[in-house]
Amino acid sequence: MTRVIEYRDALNEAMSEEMRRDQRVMLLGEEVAEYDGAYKVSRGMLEEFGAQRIIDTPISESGFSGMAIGATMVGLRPIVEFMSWSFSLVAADPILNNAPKMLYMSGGQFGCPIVFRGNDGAGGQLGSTHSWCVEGLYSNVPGMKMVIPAFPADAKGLMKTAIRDDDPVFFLESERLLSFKDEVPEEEYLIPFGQALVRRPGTDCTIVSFGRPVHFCLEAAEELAKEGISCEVIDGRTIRPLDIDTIVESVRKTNYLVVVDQSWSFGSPGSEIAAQVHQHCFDDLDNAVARVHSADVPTPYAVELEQAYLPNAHRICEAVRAVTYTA
Amino acid sequence: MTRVIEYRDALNEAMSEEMRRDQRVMLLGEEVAEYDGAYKVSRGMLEEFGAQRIIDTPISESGFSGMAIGATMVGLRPIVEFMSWSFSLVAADPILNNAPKMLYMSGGQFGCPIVFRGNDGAGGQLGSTHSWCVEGLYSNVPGMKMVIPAFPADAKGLMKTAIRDDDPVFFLESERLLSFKDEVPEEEYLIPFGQALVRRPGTDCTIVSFGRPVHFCLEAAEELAKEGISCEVIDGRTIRPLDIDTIVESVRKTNYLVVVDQSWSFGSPGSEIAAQVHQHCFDDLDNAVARVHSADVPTPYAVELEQAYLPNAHRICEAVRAVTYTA
Amino acid sequence: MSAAHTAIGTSHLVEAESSKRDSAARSLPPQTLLEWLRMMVLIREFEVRTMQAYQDRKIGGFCHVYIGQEAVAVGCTAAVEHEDPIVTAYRDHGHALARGMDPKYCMAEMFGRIGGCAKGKGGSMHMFDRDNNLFGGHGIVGAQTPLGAGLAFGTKYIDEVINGGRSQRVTLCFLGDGALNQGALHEAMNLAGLLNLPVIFVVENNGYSMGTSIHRGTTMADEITSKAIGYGMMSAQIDGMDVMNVYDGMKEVVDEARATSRPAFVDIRTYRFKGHSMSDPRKYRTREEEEVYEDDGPIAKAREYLYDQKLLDEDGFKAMSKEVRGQVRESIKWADASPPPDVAEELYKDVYVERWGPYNGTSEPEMLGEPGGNGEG
Amino acid sequence: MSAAHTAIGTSHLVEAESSKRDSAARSLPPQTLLEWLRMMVLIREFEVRTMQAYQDRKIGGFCHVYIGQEAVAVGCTAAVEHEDPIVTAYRDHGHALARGMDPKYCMAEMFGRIGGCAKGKGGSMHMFDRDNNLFGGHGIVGAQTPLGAGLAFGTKYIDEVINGGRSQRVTLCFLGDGALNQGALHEAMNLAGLLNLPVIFVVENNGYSMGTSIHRGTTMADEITSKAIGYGMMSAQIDGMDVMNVYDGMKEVVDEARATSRPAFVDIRTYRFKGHSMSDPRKYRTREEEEVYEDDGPIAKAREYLYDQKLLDEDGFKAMSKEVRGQVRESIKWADASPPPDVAEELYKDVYVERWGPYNGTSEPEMLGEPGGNGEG
Ligand SMILES: Cc1ncc(C[n+]2csc(CCOP(=O)(O)OP(=O)(O)O)c2C)c(N)n1
Ligand SMILES: Cc1ncc(C[n+]2csc(CCOP(=O)(O)OP(=O)(O)O)c2C)c(N)n1
Ligand SMILES: [Mg+2]
Ligand SMILES: [Mg+2]
Repeated sequence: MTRVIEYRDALNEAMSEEMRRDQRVMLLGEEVAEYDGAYKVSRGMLEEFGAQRIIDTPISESGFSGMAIGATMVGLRPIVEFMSWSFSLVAADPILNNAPKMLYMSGGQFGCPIVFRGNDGAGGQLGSTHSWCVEGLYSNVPGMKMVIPAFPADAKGLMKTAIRDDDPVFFLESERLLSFKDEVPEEEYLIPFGQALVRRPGTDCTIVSFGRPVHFCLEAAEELAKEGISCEVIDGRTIRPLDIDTIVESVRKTNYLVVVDQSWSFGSPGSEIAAQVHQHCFDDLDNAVARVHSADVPTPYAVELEQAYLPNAHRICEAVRAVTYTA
Repeated sequence: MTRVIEYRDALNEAMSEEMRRDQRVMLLGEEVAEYDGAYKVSRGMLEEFGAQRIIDTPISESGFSGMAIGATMVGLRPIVEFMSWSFSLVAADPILNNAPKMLYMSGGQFGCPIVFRGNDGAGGQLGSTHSWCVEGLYSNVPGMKMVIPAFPADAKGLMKTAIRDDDPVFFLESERLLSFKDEVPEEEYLIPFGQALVRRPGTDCTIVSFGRPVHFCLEAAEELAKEGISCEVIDGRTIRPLDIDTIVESVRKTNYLVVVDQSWSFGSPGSEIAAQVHQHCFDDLDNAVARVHSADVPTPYAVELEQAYLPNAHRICEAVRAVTYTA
Repeated sequence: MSAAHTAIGTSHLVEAESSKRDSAARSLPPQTLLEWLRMMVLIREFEVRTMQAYQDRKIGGFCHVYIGQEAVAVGCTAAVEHEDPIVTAYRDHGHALARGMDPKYCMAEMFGRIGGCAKGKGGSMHMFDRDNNLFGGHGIVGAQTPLGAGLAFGTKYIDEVINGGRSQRVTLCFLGDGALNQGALHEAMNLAGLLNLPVIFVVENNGYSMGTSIHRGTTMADEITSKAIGYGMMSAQIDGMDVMNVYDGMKEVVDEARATSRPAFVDIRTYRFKGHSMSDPRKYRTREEEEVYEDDGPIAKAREYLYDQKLLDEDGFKAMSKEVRGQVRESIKWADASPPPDVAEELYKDVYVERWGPYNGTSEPEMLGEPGGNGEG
Repeated sequence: MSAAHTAIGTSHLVEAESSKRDSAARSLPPQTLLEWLRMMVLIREFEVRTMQAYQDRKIGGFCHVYIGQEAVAVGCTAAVEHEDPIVTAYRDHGHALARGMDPKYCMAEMFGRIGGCAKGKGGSMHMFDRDNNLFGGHGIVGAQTPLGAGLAFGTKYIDEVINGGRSQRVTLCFLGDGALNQGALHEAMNLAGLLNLPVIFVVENNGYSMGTSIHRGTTMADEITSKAIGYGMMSAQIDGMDVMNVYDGMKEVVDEARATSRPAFVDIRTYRFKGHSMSDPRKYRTREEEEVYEDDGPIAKAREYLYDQKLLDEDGFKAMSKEVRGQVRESIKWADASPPPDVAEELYKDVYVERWGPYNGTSEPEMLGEPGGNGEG
């Protein structure tokens, strides 16, 4: 049975189900309890699980991230909400230097089953400091897994997997998708990490993306279909592990690839996919991989600048036309 | 006139010359004054410039980085030493969210002429938390420049440019190179950013690298020359701006490229160069770009593991042979 | 639920009483007090219109208004010189106006227009004004506190090392009570104490960080000046609902900081009358609590004093209000008329001081005259 | 240059005097005191051999020995139960041994051998021992302090929420005096205060962070317990050169923290006799200062007491020392014999709990029994 619910409620459902199943799971972060979450993702959870398991924290990202990591070492499985991943920079040390390395440094003694989650990427005109795509920054680091769901059903299934996963998971949501409604199964289900999904089959060009821009890709594919260009749109769903196989398989068929990645271009998931696909599909590609990113500048506030800054359907269409020599 | 001096002394000379020239320049960081720097890079500078310009700080990277950024806003031009870039993660917010964005956020009112410098990359068996290659992490961010010299003469000339530059510069040194001796001109000179250098000309395969691994590349080229493979070794010198032109020009000639980058592979400068070169040299490449990185695991302590983890001449040779189909 | 500050009923009143006896503010020319009132009215009116503009979708992003806290920015700004640097958090419109920014630049910034103080690139949270020594508007909680230490470091260095004199300027670094719990503040306070930096950490203690009352987020909530003890820093607590009181309290601290070149920590008790940002239903506090504060708001208080002293009458206040309304209306008109930044021109500009190209890496010393020279240019 | 702690001559002695009157340590079985001495001798001998091994290049990387501070780890560890978690910084060999790690695992770790406590992957700075509830060795200054709060959070949560009882365990979180200036500590202290976490922040105040004396790096250096005031946290200052004194002081604090489930902050005055790490010429302090401390070292002090009380004589001490030397020699032999980690086997292992593949994302509850269950497995 599915029903249509919001992305935020899919997240809520996943967390609540897992918290019912496993007492070791708890949620902490700024405003997650009494305020129901700054974006209402944890609505009602304080009521159901009480103040010992849904915990409001002060504005101390480094402190409470580190605290949650410490708690994993005696057996808990915390979910840490960053109101925005943009605020995780003050916690870069615990989340990058502690969580993903604890298992290795301790020679396998201490894993770190923790989920860090929150809004990633540009919201609406949030300006330079509040619009980070941390996948561009953090995906370089081994030892953690990175999830970036574009649809409510994935948000639920991937969140449940993240909570049960024994490794640290960076779960990247999007403020702009929280109110997005779509079908979500009522029952319990887990979506494995490292499995991309073909959202729209096509024959002429592959487009791969993650998170919110997947929707722009689908828009673009719709638009391009009218011009007779059939695009295969792949939703990567997880960045670490990266399901390069699904992408490669598609490129072997279409011979063209456009990567759409909302982070800055330099040393990003987008560059990684381009590099890997060239490696795997050297003889299959009929043109170099094209990439659509945010502009390589700090995020501007003014709406006109921000629109030009972000990836969008228009820019994706242009990239597809150019890469397939149909421009 | 040149003479042979250590990399650390080349840095010292550059900073000292600039401090003599411009009173707005000062140096701060842990142990930089009375201790002469944890790695003796600032030896003698306290004596020459006094305690108001060579400033020992507490272990407060976030605090003193932010403080130095604030000081730029009234006109100073600080040099901030991180004893190791590995310790800059606790300062990620000021160095990534403030310094590189101040000019943009303020609509051009406040630039941020600051140099952050220190040891980057693995030292000798420093383990998981002390061996960061922050170029893998930070090079994603626009608004700053990133410099990574491999030779003492470059260390001097690029440091002087960095100090005079009006933008924030991340200057990545290597603990393993500090005692490396080489010819360094005595006189003043500036080396422009964004100009890679062909360190060894060759015809069969291009190898590009940055910082310490450039030396491994030269070793490998020497080795490969004996096998009749002539490698062109390019020292990138700056990562932002990236001199892609020099790399492309070389690849157009050799038709093969190996990128050697000591950071982790995923979303790294290495992936970026691979992606860009495929873009620019789609018809010139006779094989996909090959990449040599540190292993995608936290840095191990044991010497055997660390050796296998890091890029080295042996692994570079293998990559060149494989990419040129001579393996 | 009780009022945000349990101590407000007592210690605040005591403060206010005592300050009545020997108030520096009272001995200022009446014109100055009238200007303060006018500035508070301006900020209030500006923010009311900001809220409307936000509802009308002329303003986007996060937007935090200053209503209720007017006396803090106005009193603090009055207590320092124009050359003294100011830096603050994202709730920054009040500081910008009090510091002398023309409301039209502030409004145009929020409208995302080229006429904004940052050409529309910064937005509501990032008001910068070089001419008025306002060093931003910073969005990451606590991030401005090391910057504040750095501004003080910089002015002191210029005065002492470059100009060879003694330290002359004092920096005001504003922060919310929520920022008390960011490590950056503590590092900044220790640095300021060690290096004798003339910076005043001014906590605009409105009792809440978003929906979290200070008691739920901060230890020693009733006595946050205790946080200064560990840094050997002087501190004060000031009633922030009375602009004259703010001025008096701050003047003392500023004078001391300037004379000694030492930092200070000030707990200014205030209240935000509206939500945290535009989308806050304020379920975390009672309407009664809000009324306690609003009835005794900073504007009413200053006005009553001026009435009492016969320095202003109702007609005068009406005229003042009308004039202010006109000014704010004009600023909106001006902002409306200002074009959006041109994408081709502005998107890639201001990323680097010089655009990349074959880059020769020389910077012309511009702010302090010739390098090595002595004068601040 | 004066001794590192200006106050040591006075307040430390006072402490020590008073503790002589009603010392918990004195009422312990003689065997316990002898074990403490033996452990201190073991740590000392272990570290002396560590330094040699470093000179011989058997140990690489950064290596920080504990010589001079032995009474701190031994006294503190004795004051808690084995189930009470301990976490510390990179100067961690003493804690590992005091916590019960066999010296051979500790030595093999530094030798980078598979027999090391972390299979040679961690090194000197990262001693972990799950069986002995030692949660690392952490290299980033201050990073272990939020972890310490988290360990306390975790044990409290397990005891209260999962097991439905009351909080039973107390966490010891050690830090150097240099870590006082990392923001993370302050965030952790505030969190611990707010959430009533039973964690004790134990400052091993040896007066220096690398070459920086505490007076040059930390405000209120003579009275760092003042840093706890702002968090409403109980605090104590303890002479760390006397193991019985450390035990007595810590026992009180630990009992209180356990009973109240509240955090505490302890300033233990100690001294590192050697350099910061292996390559430190110690120019920043005088040999006289070093002698002041060394003459009155923790081992000499404990030994004299036991001599005085006729619980030990010179022969006994010689025998003890000899036995310890043998044990350390054995540990070196063992470490030498342990093979290096196999590259093919170990380089890519322990990055993820399960290696990637088509990953099904289920984790078997292993530490606390069935999920949702009540028992700690
Ligand atoms: C590091 C960081 N974490 C979280 C946020 C989100 N945030 C913005 S304002 C705010 C509350 C701040 O409260 P306070 O400091 O008291 O200032 P006030 O809003 O009361 O003026 C929070 C949590 C942020 N901007 N930065
Ligand atoms: C964040 C960070 N900055 C710098 C360092 C380098 N460093 C290692 S130990 C140390 C001194 C620490 O002194 P203290 O905390 O007093 O401990 P002690 O060595 O005296 O035991 C420094 C600066 C580090 N490891 N982490
Ligand atoms: Mg507040
Ligand atoms: Mg110390």
